[in-house]
Amino acid sequence: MLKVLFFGQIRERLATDQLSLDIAQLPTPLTVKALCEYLASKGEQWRELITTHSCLIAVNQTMANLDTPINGHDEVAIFPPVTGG
Amino acid sequence: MLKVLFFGQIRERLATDQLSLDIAQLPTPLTVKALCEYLASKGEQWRELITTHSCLIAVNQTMANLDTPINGHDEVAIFPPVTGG
Amino acid sequence: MSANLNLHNEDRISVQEADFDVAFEYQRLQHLSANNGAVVFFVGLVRDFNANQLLNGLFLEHYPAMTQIALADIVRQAKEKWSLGSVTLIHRVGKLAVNEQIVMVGVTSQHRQAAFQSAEFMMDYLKVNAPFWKKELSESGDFWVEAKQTDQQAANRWSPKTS
Amino acid sequence: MSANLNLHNEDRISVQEADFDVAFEYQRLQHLSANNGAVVFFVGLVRDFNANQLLNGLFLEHYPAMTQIALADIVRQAKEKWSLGSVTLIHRVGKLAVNEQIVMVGVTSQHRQAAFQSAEFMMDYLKVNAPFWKKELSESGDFWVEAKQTDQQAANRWSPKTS
Repeated sequence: MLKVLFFGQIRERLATDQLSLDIAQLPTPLTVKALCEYLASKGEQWRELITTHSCLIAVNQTMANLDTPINGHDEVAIFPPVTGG
Repeated sequence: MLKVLFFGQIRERLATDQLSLDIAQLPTPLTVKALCEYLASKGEQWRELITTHSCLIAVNQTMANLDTPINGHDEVAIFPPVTGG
Repeated sequence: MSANLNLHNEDRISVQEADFDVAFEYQRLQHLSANNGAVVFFVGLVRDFNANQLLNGLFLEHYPAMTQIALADIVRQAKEKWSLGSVTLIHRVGKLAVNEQIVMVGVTSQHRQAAFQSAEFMMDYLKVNAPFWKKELSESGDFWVEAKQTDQQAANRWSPKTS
Repeated sequence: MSANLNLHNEDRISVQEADFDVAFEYQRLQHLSANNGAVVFFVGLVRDFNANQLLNGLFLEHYPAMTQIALADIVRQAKEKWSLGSVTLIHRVGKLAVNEQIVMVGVTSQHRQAAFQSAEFMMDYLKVNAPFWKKELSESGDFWVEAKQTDQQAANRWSPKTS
């Protein structure tokens, strides 16, 4: 299963910290952009929060871009711009 | 009396840490440049060490330049480029 | 952890709830450092106000599986850019009160400019690349901190012009 | 001391033979600093070699009547250029062994860039403007350290282009 994690304000507003998705149900070839479009279709709040210009996305704990491919057992994380330090 | 102090390698090579000079015996008007020229005339080693392009000069504990005037009771210090820190 | 992190044993990276001891971390770097005359430390503290109001403290959320990897990558990049001795990078998570320590970077080098620049680089990169999120806690409620444009600009200073 | 040094009570400038305690100095700045989230420290240590040989240590000569004035002037200039909280500047004199602490600057600010830049500025200015002279002590003799062109260049970075 594909694991999708949410952090910070996105986690809080979606009231969701994690999804498990079957890659067979998702667009092919699966990229960060395609996954975000799929998630945005889940409802108004999802569409508002999962926009590729206001989220950061990591695939397997590494910062990704829109074209980064996603495989069936990857860990994808979607989060707002970071504010540590 | 005018006090002239020497530090670091200049102090060591002149074997002199301090001179007291009577301003009446010195050129008028007295500036840093005129004092250095007077000291350089005291001998070969003095001429070699007290050159205005390889010394720093402070008048009353403040960095001076060649034109800085010197008065009878000032404290002048002549030293090599600093190397602290 | 990635195989090519290129860290020495002397480097120390930690993500922790517990406070850290700057005195201990400094002494450790000093004693590793016979050959490195310059030591630079940065410590970030919880401030007692933001633009709008007095604060009671912060809550720091992070992405545990990624945080250590992101910090190690920042240290690796610093050691590629500058000739450094040892690096220490510690970031706290969880609930922090006003004036508590949040983050520290410590670095030794033979040259003070490398020590200063690499410490500043690591803080700038951490601010935009490490998965931490701050929530400010105040009497009137808890609010997620917005990312600052100036932090992105600070990080961009270190990138080659061509990228 | 000049009348217009513009130092706050919290600033601390010292020229001393005794060692200093970075842990104490850090805690002092931290506790003065509820409002200033950034603390930067630089410490300079005696290295164990120079370009040519192993060293036994250093001797630091200074111009006592001028040293404190020169350091206070450097702190004053830093506080004019940047918005800073408190500044600590300590420089040792006399005989120092390898790995001993020579100098430290500590600064607090609301902004990390101001803290980093002002600490680096103070070290750069101190290197070319404060009346200290280092003599390196080695088995083959004692040698005055030559001033470095790179230190003058580092200090010049901070001057307005017109000067």
